[in-house]
Amino acid sequence: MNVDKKELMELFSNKRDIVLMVDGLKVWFPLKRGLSDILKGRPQRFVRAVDSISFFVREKETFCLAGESGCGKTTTGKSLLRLVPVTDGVGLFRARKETLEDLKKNGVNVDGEDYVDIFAIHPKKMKPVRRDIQIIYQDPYGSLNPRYKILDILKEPLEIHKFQLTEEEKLETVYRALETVKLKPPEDFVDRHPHQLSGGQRQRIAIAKAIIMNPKIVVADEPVSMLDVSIRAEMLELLQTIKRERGLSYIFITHDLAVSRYICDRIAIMYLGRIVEMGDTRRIIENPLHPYTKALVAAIPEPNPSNRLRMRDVPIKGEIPSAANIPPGCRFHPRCVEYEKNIENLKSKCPLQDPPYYVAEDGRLVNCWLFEGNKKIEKAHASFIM
Amino acid sequence: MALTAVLEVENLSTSYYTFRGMVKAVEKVSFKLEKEEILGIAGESGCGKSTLAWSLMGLVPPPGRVVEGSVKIDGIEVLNLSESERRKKILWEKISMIFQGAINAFNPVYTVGYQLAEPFIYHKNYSKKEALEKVKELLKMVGLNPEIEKRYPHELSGGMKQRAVIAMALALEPSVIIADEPTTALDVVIQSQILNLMKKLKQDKKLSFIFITHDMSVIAEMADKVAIMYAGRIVELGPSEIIFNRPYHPYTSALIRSIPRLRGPIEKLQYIPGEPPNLISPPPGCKFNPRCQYAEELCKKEEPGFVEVEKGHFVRCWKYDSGKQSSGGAIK
Amino acid sequence: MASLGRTIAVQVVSNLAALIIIVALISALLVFYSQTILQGVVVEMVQEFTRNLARNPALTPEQKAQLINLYQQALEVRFGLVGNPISKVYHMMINILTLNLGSSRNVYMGNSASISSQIIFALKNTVILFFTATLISIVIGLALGLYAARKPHGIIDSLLSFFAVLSASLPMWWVGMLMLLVFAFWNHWFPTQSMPVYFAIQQLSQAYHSGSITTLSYILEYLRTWLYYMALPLTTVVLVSIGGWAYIVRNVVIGKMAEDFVMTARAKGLSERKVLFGHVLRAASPPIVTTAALSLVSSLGGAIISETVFGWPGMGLLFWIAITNSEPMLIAGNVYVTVLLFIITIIILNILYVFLDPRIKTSGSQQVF
Amino acid sequence: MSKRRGSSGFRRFFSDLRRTKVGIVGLSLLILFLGLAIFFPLIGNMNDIKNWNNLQYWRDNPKAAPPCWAVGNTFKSISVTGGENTSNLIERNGELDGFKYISYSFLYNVETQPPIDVIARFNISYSKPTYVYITMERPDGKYISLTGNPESGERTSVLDLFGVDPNSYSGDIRIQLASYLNNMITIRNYIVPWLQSNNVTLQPQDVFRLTNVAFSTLHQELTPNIINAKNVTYLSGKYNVTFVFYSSDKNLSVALEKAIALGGCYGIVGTDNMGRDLWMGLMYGIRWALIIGFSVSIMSVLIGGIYGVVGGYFGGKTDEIMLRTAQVFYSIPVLPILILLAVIFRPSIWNVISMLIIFGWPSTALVTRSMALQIKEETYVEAAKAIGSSSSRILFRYILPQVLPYLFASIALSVPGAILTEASLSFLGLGDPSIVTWGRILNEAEVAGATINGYWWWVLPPGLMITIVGMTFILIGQALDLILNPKLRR
Repeated sequence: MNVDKKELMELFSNKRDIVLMVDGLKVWFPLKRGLSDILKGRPQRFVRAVDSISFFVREKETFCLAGESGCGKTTTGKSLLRLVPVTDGVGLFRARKETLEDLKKNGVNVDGEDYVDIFAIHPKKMKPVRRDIQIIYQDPYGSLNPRYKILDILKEPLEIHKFQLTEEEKLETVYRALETVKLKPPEDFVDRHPHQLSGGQRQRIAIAKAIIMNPKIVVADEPVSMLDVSIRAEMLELLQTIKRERGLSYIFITHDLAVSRYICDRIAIMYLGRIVEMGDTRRIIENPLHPYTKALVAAIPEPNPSNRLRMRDVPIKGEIPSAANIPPGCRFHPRCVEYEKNIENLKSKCPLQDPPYYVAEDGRLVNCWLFEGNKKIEKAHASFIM
Repeated sequence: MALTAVLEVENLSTSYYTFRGMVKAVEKVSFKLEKEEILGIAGESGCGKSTLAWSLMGLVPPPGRVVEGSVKIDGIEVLNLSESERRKKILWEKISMIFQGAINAFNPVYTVGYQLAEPFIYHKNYSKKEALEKVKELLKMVGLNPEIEKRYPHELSGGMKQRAVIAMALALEPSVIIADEPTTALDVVIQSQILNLMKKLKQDKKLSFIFITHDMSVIAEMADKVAIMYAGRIVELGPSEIIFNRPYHPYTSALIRSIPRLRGPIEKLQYIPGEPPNLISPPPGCKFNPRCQYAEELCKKEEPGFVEVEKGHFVRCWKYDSGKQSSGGAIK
Repeated sequence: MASLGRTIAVQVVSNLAALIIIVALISALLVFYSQTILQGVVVEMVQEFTRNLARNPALTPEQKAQLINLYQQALEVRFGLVGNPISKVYHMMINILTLNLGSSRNVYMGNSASISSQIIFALKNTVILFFTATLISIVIGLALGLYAARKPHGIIDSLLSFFAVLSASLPMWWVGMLMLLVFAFWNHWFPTQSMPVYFAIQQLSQAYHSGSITTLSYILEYLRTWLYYMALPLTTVVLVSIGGWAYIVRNVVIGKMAEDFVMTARAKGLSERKVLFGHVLRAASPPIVTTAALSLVSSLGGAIISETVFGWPGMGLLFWIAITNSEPMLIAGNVYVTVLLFIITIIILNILYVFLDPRIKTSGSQQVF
Repeated sequence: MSKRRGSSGFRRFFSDLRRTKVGIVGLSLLILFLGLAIFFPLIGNMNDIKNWNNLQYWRDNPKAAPPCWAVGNTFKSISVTGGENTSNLIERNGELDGFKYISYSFLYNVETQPPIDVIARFNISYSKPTYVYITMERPDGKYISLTGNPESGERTSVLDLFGVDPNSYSGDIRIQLASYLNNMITIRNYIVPWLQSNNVTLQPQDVFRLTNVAFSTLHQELTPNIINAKNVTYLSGKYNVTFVFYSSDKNLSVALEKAIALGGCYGIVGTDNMGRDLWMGLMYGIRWALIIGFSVSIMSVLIGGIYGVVGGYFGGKTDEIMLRTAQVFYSIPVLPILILLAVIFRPSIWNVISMLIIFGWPSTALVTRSMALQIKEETYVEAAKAIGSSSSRILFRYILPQVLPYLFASIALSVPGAILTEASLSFLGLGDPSIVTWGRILNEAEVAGATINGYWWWVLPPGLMITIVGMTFILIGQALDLILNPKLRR
């Protein structure tokens, strides 16, 4: 256990309101090497989908991961459930007591008395933890098994985790879950197949399935982006009521900053596998500091017809590079308008060194050399908890 | 100045004859498109906006068929032309289409250059060399490096493919260009660049667009006039200022108020209860009545007329159809 | 591009490995075969040898016994029955792979006993018959399939699907028997056996060389003879393979018709013909070419039974003759050549596939396998 | 609850199948064939099949005779058994100058064509020398004695005719008149004198020509040069062939087992050159065709299916190895190797079936592998992993149910191939000789040169049955393909 981890665990154990703290998470996918690469002895190249990020989630909090496609937000969400191989990183998670007991039973050394490092658990032994972390997918049509009836979809988690319930109790739990997601009367839906439901109804089933084992954290991967605008608001409201009633936390993944402004407490803007700005959602969107966030906010169209008469000025250049060859130094510098403006005093930093995390006035974190004067966070450490 | 209409659509209806029953995808749609104007057509999934686009070109994919109505482009009635006449004189010369970048609008086995050159070769019978020159110009015009004409579609990024599709649509400088969800599959930064490009091209080349999308913010970004579609019908049509600031139709106002905003106060988002309409057995009367908070007996029985409540602003709702009921003014 | 080279290399290696494994299988089978069957043949020949030896009074019994013994050993060596099985399999594999097949006991086809020349002779005939028949059925099938695909579920389409279903379950050799019955027996238009085509050709060339007929009539006569002997087998093969082939083309084309770029092409004002032949057919060409090449090459194996029924001197008949006359090396050579051609075609196809479908050139993932 | 899910799946499945036109045709044909296969003992008779190889059993049938419906004016077989009171049989017995005699007169009516043979089987027992006298009475009243006529003092012993011990014997005896008459001695002794007595001019070489037409000549109109007359006209009317057995043994007993006037045609589909009733062979062939077809296709599809799904799902090394082995199998020319194996091991039908399975599974494995690769990428599979389901649960509850409908279709589609290949092997004479299959019937037809002799009824039906059964399964397979989601199969 390296030094950092011990420090982290002390910090985590006395911050009782934090349910999950991730530090230095890396997810690198090895690239298939051509014959000639092996012969020339070139080093193994990686797609650095998630390139060392750290964040924490409090209880009952909706933490948002935002960014354009390919920025690594979904991979981050999925790595918590070990659906993708984690290359490096610590993930301290305050699981339920029964989960920790089950983990001890099948030979997992539980780090703290009420938490465990989920990235240290062998994927095969992850099963108990899966009760406490659930996921909702973006595509209502692809996330439910087409061959199952709704009853079987909702009963499956109970069967897999061998809840000691009689058939009636299971049916009762399924009915209660359906009522929570406002699919009333439950009897109408239980015997139907997914293809007999509308997009909105299917997404409610997905939510019901996620909360049926009342988890502590739900990773919501773009839950509303494939729904029509008119029913999207209803779904967001449903997610918020469930959070209040069940006291769970959301990791809300989206590319639509307007949605995150409406529903998320804290937000992390991601670019090419790295968090560039993290802090209070409203303050960041209303007054973005990092050049990329500025460009992102400027680019989003507003439902106000006067925009049609003028060009939308978006302070960014070129196109997003592939995650297989990430630019040196600050990964955003080739597209950064601020770097271009004062290239003189930045040319020794931006293209050469990766910027550290600075703390801005309102406590948010910015990963950009422009804020060199501010307080710096030494290690990519989660100790910067505000 | 009297704007000449490049496109007049009167009472257009298109239905799909599936083995499960007749689906009325587009029902009695009428609108005009002026020169150098962008008409935004917005509506949720299944409201018939794509079918409308294909019906304008007379190319409804089977089992669909245009049932009635007239489509005039530059005064020429398109629908009753013979197949070959429409192909030679109208398609791509008078009216062309910008496809959604995500779907493979390009044939994967041909180079991008060849597919852009096809309109010149078939319509203007240019030689391959002449067509290639024109293609290079087109690519420069949309901000692409002319060299990519040698490349294959799968080698282009989403943004580049979208620009190439725009270039293809502008090849013969048609009077009307239909853009069907052009930026839906793109990231927000690339989307803004593509929208800026379309605005610039509209001014430079004096183009008239029909811009189809489900995203109301993008409509606000582009459209001079907006038509809101629901269950195959235009429920409200008017200048975008009116539609966005004082919508008359209950569906339009609910739609506007369900869009989360990036700036300004965070109000509680309104949503529309119920499920989208089933087009095979639609409810009688106004199709929105099951989900409308102002629905009355009349709405459940008869379909309201398409009434011009003020200059260039039409609404299909009993609250404004003076024939039967008299309370005017926008819904707050 | 690098990964493309790697994929093709992997394919070539795996196909060659498949070839070697098959040759090993054949050799093992044939060695076992010679142990059991050929042993019997040797015993017969030795008995026959002893019988006509007994009639010759001049030899003493010891000399006779010695001669018989020598004769038996010579035979065993000749049939490769000597030595332990493993090394025999190994030697046979080497001989097959290097195509030094030696010669067969007597001449079955062509004019020399060397197995390679007989195989070449048979291959020539199979190519003449099956290659042309398959080509014809591909061309007709392509036209039929395309025509049916234009109007899915139309009359032509359902007729074609029915005919495809019918011909997919028709035993080719049975159709051959029917053809012989109708055209050879009842109205004698065609010969019942095609083997004598070579004698007719020989007489023809003698007549030509002796100057008794002009070159033009020689050529006409030459073609007429070939057609006369080949008509029945040719029509049988074409009849049986048209349906299946048209069905494959129809399915691939209908699949491509549903793609989005077809609507784009139509929107651009291209005529239905240009859309079909220009865009759809070109996009459908990779799978069609692959299936065409594979069926062409597998036809090189000749249809063993159909050729036997018609007596057409092709690879199939040669294989059957080799089986009935217990000629292990002839069997091995025949099967080996068929498999070799099949695998070479697969390798060529993998390379060809790259040029047909540009997406492979960059991603290098697609495999004909 | 979950049990019902399985069965409702199947019920929905077959209701879909009925909906498609193709499915209805295929399904009804399948039911017909299954019925014929299972209830064969009712419609055919089993001992025909048991004695298929025992040629004695068939000796009373006409050889290589076409079916009666197809041949217009041929003689229709008539047969009588002893004791049957029919106008075609007259039994007499009694004593005449010291000899006990028992006679059977067999009458048959001829319209345009005479019978090709008259066969009679008796059960006789005696302990003293016994003699036989055969005469034929023609409609024009003429008598021909075909053996020694006792009135003129010649006696033909049962030994000469039946080759049995003349002094005492008890058992069956059988005679075929045509083969008895068509030899030189009988012709010289009885036919030639009779012809000459009816002033028919006979040159020496005519006698030779008589050797294979003697029996039918007896039925011809008597004109001087009937031997080499161009068109033969037969005397129509009632013919009476009488068999008289006389012996000094008082308790001589002769019982007529059967007398047959053999027609030129037989049954529904005719007979082969051994006289076997092809209709029985065809009907029984259905049973073996279905057994072979089903066992090969079900086994090879299941093995291939599971192998492909497991390879596709787990990927990595297992998938790689699986792909290579499937490739090797796929590039083996199946027929030559099968023939080689059949020649070496002379297999029973069950070995042939297992060989077909060994060569059958790779094609299914390749398709199910690509399907598994596709399904594996679906979101709901990842969602299943997310809630902690094990690989086996994902395989059997998520992937297999999706692949299952395709497996049904490919079972149906691979049946014809299996039937065809087995038929081809038996056609080459390498099939299992102990069973009756269509391939074997066709093999015997080819060996007997049926095509060159024009025995269409022997060649056409078996091939037609292979085709129709094959077509049935392909129709069902196509129907299944129609109702499955085709996108998964690409």
